[in-house]
Amino acid sequence: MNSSLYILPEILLTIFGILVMLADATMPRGASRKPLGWIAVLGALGALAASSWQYQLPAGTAYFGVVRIDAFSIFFHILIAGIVLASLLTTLDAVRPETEGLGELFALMLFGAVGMMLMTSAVELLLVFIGLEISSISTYIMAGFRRKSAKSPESAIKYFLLGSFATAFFLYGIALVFGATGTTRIADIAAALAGSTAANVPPLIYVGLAMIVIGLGFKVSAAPFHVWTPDVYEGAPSPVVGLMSTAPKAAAFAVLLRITFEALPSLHVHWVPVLWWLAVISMTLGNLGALRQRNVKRMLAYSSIAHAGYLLVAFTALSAEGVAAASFYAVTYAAMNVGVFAIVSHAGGYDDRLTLVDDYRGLAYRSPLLAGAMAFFLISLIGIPFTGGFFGKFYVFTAALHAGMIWLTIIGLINSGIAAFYYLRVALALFARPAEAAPVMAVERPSLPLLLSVFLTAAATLILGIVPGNVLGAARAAAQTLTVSHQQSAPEAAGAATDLSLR
Amino acid sequence: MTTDLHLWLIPLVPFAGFLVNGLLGRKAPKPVVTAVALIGALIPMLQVSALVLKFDSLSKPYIQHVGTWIQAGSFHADFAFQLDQLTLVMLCVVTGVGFLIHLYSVGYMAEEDGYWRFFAYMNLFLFFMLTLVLAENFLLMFVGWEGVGLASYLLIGFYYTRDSAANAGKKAFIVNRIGDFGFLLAMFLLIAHFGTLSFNDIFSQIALHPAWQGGFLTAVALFLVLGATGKSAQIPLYVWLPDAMEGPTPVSALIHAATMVTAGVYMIARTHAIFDRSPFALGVVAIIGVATAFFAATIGMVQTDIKRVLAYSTVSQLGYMFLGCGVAAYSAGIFHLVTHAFFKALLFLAAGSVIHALSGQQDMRAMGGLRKKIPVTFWTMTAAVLAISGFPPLAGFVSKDEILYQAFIAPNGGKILWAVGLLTAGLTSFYMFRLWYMTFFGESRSAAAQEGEAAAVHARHDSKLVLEAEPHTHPVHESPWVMLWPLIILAILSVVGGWMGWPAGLGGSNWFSHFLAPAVQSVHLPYEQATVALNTGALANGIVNTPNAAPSGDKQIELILALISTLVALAGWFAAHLMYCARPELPERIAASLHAGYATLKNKYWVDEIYGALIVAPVLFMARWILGALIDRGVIDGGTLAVGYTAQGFGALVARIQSGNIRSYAGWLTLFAALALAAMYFGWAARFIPR
Amino acid sequence: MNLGLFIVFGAFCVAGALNLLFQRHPINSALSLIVVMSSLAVLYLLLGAEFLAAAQVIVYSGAIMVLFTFVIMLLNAGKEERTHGSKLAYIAGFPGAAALLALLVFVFLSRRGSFGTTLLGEYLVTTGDLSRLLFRDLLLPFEVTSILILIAILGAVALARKEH
Amino acid sequence: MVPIAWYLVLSAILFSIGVAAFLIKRNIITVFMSIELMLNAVNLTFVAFAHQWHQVSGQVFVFFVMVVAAAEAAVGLAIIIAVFRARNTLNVDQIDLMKL
Amino acid sequence: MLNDSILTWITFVPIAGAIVVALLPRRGRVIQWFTLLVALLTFVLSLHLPAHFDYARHGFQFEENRSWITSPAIRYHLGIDGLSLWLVLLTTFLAPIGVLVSWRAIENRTKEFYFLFLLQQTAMIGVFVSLDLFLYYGFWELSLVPMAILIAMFGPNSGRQAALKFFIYTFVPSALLLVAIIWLYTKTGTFDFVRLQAALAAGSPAFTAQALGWVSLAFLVAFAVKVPVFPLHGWLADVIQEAPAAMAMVVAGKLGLYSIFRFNLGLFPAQARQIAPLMIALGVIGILYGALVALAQTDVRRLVAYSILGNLSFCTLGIFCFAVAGLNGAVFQTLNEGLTGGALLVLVSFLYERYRTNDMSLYGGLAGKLPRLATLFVITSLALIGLPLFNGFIGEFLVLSGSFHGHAGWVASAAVGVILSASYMLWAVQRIFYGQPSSLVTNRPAPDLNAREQITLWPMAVLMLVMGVASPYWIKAIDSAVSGLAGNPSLGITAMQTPQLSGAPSGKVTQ
Repeated sequence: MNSSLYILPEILLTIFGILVMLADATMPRGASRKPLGWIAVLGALGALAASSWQYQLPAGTAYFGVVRIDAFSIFFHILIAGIVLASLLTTLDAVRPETEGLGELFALMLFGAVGMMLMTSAVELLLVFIGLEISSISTYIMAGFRRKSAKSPESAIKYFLLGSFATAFFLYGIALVFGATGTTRIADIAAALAGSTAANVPPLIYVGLAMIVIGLGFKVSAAPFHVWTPDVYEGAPSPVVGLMSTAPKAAAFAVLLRITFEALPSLHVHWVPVLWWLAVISMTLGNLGALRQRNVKRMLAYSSIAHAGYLLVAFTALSAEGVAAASFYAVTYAAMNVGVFAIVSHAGGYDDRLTLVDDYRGLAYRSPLLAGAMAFFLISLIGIPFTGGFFGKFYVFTAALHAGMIWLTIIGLINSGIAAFYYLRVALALFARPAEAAPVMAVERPSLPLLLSVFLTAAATLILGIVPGNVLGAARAAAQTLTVSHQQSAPEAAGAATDLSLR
Repeated sequence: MTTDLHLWLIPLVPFAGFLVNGLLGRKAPKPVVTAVALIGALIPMLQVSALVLKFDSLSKPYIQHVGTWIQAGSFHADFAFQLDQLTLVMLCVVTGVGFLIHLYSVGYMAEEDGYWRFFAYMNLFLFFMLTLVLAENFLLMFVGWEGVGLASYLLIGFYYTRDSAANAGKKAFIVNRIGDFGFLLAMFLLIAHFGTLSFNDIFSQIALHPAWQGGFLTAVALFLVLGATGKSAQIPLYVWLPDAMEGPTPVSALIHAATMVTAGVYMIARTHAIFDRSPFALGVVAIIGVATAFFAATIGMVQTDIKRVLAYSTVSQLGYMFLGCGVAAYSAGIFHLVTHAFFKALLFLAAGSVIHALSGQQDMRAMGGLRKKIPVTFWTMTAAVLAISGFPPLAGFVSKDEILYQAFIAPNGGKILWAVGLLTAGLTSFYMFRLWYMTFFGESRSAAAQEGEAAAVHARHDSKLVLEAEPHTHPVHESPWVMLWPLIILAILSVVGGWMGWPAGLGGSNWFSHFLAPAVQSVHLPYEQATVALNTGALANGIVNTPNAAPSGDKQIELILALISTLVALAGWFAAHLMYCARPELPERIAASLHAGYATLKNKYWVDEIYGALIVAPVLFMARWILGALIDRGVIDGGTLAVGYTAQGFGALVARIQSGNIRSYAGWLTLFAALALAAMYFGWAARFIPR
Repeated sequence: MNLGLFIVFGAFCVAGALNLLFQRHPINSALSLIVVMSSLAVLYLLLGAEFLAAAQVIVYSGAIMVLFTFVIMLLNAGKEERTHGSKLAYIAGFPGAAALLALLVFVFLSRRGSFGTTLLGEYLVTTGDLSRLLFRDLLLPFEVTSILILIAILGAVALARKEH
Repeated sequence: MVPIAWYLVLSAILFSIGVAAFLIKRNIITVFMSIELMLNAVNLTFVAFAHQWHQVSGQVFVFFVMVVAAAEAAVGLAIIIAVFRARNTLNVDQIDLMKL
Repeated sequence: MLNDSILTWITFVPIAGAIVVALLPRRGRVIQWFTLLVALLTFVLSLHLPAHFDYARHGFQFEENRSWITSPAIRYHLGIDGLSLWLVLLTTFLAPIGVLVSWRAIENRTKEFYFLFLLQQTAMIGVFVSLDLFLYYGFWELSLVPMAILIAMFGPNSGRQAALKFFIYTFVPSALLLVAIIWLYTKTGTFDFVRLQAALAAGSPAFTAQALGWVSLAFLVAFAVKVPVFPLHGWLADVIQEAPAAMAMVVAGKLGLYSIFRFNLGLFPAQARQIAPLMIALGVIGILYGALVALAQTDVRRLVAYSILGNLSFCTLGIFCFAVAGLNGAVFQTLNEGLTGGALLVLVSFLYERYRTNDMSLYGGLAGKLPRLATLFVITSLALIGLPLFNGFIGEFLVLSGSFHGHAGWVASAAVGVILSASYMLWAVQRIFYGQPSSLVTNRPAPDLNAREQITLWPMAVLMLVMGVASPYWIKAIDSAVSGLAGNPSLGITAMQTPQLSGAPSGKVTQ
């Protein structure tokens, strides 16, 4: 009984997912699937509430030490539930209500969320793996959901093949870590390495960690493991992209945080530089790649690579502040990216027909509200102050600078300067006069779910930018749980943080 | 000194006139505009008259602080006015001549569309000119200095629809700005050394330090000279003045003859304390003056536009004033300034009357025989011509002779200066009588105009009115009395004006010089020593002279010099008579035989063209092509673009990774997986991190 | 015996894998993969994982590979055309794969002493041991796999369904 | 007396062949098979380590991997069918509508 | 007590207005009137500042200091001193004028325009009043956004490109500024200007000369782009050309110059001194370059842009010569530029509204057609070229005279700009207003300035004159800030040279 409370949000999501499936089966073909969406929304809300409620629970593990509920996992639970909620709303607006299989899509989103949540709270790599697979497989399916177009299945197959390829690496990594330590539990791994110094660390662990980083790097689309991202995002249905560019990534980052900070902090001398390079390459490749994109979705795909890079910067700080910054960044990125994809979904029409930058010309003249919101999200993505995007970046780089990562900070912020170019191109296109020859983007009146979704994400983005105090506090608490346990397991590593050769 | 003179009111009244006419004049009826303008000129004149009456009772200089203008750190500049002899003389000239010309303009400009505008500008000019002469510090003087330039700009460009007028106005302003640049630098130097710009503070500092000779004072003086050459149309910045004749004739009379252009002379006299310490600068002033005088006179000999002749004559006469100042005979310079104001204003006004009579004709070749038709104009003009040519006992004779005499007795090349000045006097006489003959004698060459064949164009030929209407002409006629009275008054002044400075050498007392002496005499008189010290040097060491106190033994010299110059003036007259009255075919023959020389003079030594080629064209070329095109468009815009394209190029490279092929992606992933593995295992990554 | 079996079935594995690589018809590749999987089952036996060996044969060789073959047949996949869509696969991929192999082999062999050796029957995992772990300690993951399977079914249905 | 390292090497070899097969094979189904090969290689590692550490959890892991592989296979093959329907080809080199 | 919250009011009334604007109906001129009201209200509120300003005090006044985010330690700290006082006033003064000038120029998308306009207002005021670097940076960056969007929205030809250029130009260096700000925070644990100033003055092992050099450079470059300082002005002409007049008026100058003043001089005096020779050179080059390139322009807006570059370079020169009068002059000149450059842009915009072109070669002879506009144009031109009794003269004179000592050569070169500025400005006046009416002018009848336009311009014109005559009223506040700075020994500010009564003058005595 007590244990099941530790997975209460997951249970709720599963129940609602099954409800959606059952209800779907009872509905006649061609009927509007909207009620299913609202059921799913209820489920997401329930999960959100349940996750928030979990703060009441004493931090600890359940199910024989397989899941751990602490400030860290709850933080990500809430985030994932929120993303799913907003994405569901977006989907309700952007997909034709009578679309076949819409009910399955809603159910998949809920089930996928279960996997992601489990990833964040799992302290057993097996459960991490299963959660990862749940989240991955559900997103593979979602990517291929719009079967009428040629792009969507291609997107799905690319995602699927490359994703499985990366999963194999991740799994190999777990196997090697298991080989090195004889366990797949985070705490036990940390304990196994606790006594070891650089000299007697089993070398397998490095290879294992590298494999894990490769696998998770793929999932978070960190360059150079990002190659799938643009193609998949371009082809996948927009509402789904909003979800899969944020929630699974957040979960994967949470896993990476757990593994690096909780399981393997003692190896920081090896993994910090690797992540340093991943961060730099991600930021640079992502932003440069986005520069020439004419398709907004593809551009946002490159941008998500860059944002993964910014988030990785926080890792290199190797401090509680860094973890808090990474967590916070995940929230801000989610808020603005889900928001922007909500509008992309709506503006693109049911079939994502209009996704070129030029299609967005003059959106402000047809739908000022949407254009304004989109501009706001883009501005946040650029990192203009008083938006979440800025504060996230600011916090990340503050953490990095605290750790003495001056070059990383400079590279990162110059990158954010480059990034301004392509975001702004879209933002300004919104306000430019529409080209006369261009097909006019017939924007439907935004529906209630879209308004809700945009409102939620925009409000979140704004709040994160202006009064981030609460979220910051939660992020810091989350970071505390990771690093405190890390200090318990590897006290000398924490002490070593000051004499890193990187300084 | 207890009395409050309200000096600040003197400039402020015309300013009020400017405001009223400028803001409301467009809609106001013409008599109201006239009244406002005339009151704006009259009240200052009355105030000055009152000052004249009170003057002896004042302790001098009388200084009045009205308020702080600029206060920054320890530096401050005030709205402060001062009154001394020099100021008083200038005030009289400015308000007196100014009022007369205002009066004249009422008739002259009666037909004009921009009547209100004209008078607003005229009042504005008076405001700035009075500020200039009343200022107690350099900065306030600079206000007037720039302000009169502004008024000049506006009035030259009065017929703004005419490109030549607009160009002339612009040219005047810009050339003046070059001079102002010098003035500014002089002020910067003064601030750097004295921390103040107050005349009295600076001059008393200088007085306290007899050891200060040359050095930075020379620099200050030379920069001031640069300013003065701009405002007073001296070499090398005289080029704007002839073009300034595009303005209405009263403007030429007031601004470009009587008052504004003399501001440079006034400024040198005002700052003589600085010049006195810099023989070199004085030398420069003298040389510039005499060179300009000669140079402009030669050009004046061959001009055919009546106003241009007068313009070059003005430049030439200003050269005399510079010469006077340059030999430290400041009072002589100022004296010539005063007399010149009378007769040159008269010349211009009379010329205006002629032009008026001929419905706008300015070309002397189309004049002639006007003696009978416009007698008042003729006789007043005759007085002026005689005065400027230097016939005793007219005003011009007295003042010019004073300068020539002072030059003659100056050491170190003073004789050369005198000789050139004398030659110039002859030339002056020649071209003035040439003008006289061509305008008033001989056959009337303007017959065509009278027959209405449109050869002559009305003075306002380009003004807006005429644009729509046919150019209208009317018979030659005398001007209305409102124009003639100022002529008559000025003619009288031209005749008798010189008597107040009748030289001692000719039996006078040189009252003017003595009156002015307190204002322009050096506080310390290091002249003797300086002269001795400087005698060793050549021209570079300057030509200095004790200003006012001519050695009594030189009375004979003065007399002889006066005779010589009178003879020279007569010679000039004779030559003019010969060429333009007796044998009218002679000028063409001479021109033909001296072809090159004639062309040079006719084209004003091509100075405008040379400036155009050496300064204007290169500056424009640099602005347009080197800076505008090459640097701004090329390097700066191009650099921005290049950075942009480079980034985009990298972007294209990054996108090249995205071939769309799954196997390629897998290949990419594999390669980097291997690299990441190796990096992690061997800890390579750390090595490539910049720190 | 142990060594012999390892060498024989190890060789089978590698040969099967290589055959998968070199065969151009998907069916042949699928059959090669079955060889690999079955040989692996034997190796599992050698490593004392009896239950896994059985599961390997049943789940992998049986279920999964049957599915593969089924799809190959369904889609009537013919011989591969050796198209040249990707240079990067050769330029980057093969060196990468080789490096990966070299590195892994290097690590494994350089530390081979620390891994110990196997003796046939030295370590046997009974189904009981397995189920104790599976149904107690790893109860939650086990339950969660049901969601995974649910998703798989959902997805397969959603994706493979005919359009209307 | 087989050193565990040999098992590990064998699994590494299989894994690499799987990677290579992924790179070489043109037919999507075969590419997918190469992934299965890689997973099998990892499984061997797990089992080998389970033997080394005498830890059952390694074997359990393999069990889960099999389940996951089965689920993946179902989904993957469904996706392949969807792709085939949309594009009428199974050649990965021709699945490149989206690029750059 | 209003003194304790006035800055918050002034800063946030516009943004509150913006929110209301977003909700107003697009009917008639409701939005314009409302925005005008908000702008006037802000202006009236801001008048409180000079009225209650304590001129005798150095340091900040009207301070508000509350915790905003505890960790990182970010505070909501507002305050002004003599430096920012008039800049705030200038901003609030130009706001109603910006509304009036846009009255007819912006006919469609008014809601968007005025929303962003008010947002921009808050951002700019925020920059001047923020004393917490984080807060400051927020407003600083925020000010880019409405500007860029409005340029893109209303740029007549290539607004989007201009907006992008502007944004990227300013944003990239600002990113480095952020690095520097965060670096300072990591070393001191505070973003608070006052505490940072104290910490930097006190020194610490972390503040090596090299580190501080780079940090101050990051500050400087970010600001210099925004000013802009030659050669970082690449965006200026394009932006001025494309931006709506109300935006072009405020795009250059004050934000960047204020920041240089506040931060480079306030936080890094020694470093500012080090880089001064370069900046002086750039300032002088900028003066001459701006004037010369302006001379070559045929587009009147571009001409104004380069003239702004030239005029702003005076400020750069004045700041980096470190003399009290020069610093005073630099601040004063910043105000001038905002006022005069703004008025010029308003005039050009009125011209554009009538004739739909900025090409001077198409104009001609307008003086007769539009005498009132011509008059105001000439007045503004005269103020711009620094005619005495206008504000421009005071600024230029103080800068040049104050800087003269020790930099005679540079100042003399800069003074050449006085000649050039007259050249291009008068030439522009001539090309537009003088001569025969061009075919464009004759074929397109256009009314002279109407009442609204006159209300827009006359206050500016009068203020130009008043500031030129009664400058001490403004300078006394500026001077208090400058002398506060002068108290900082490492800045080594020279007071105006005092008379050398005892010794010989520095010039050599002949003989």
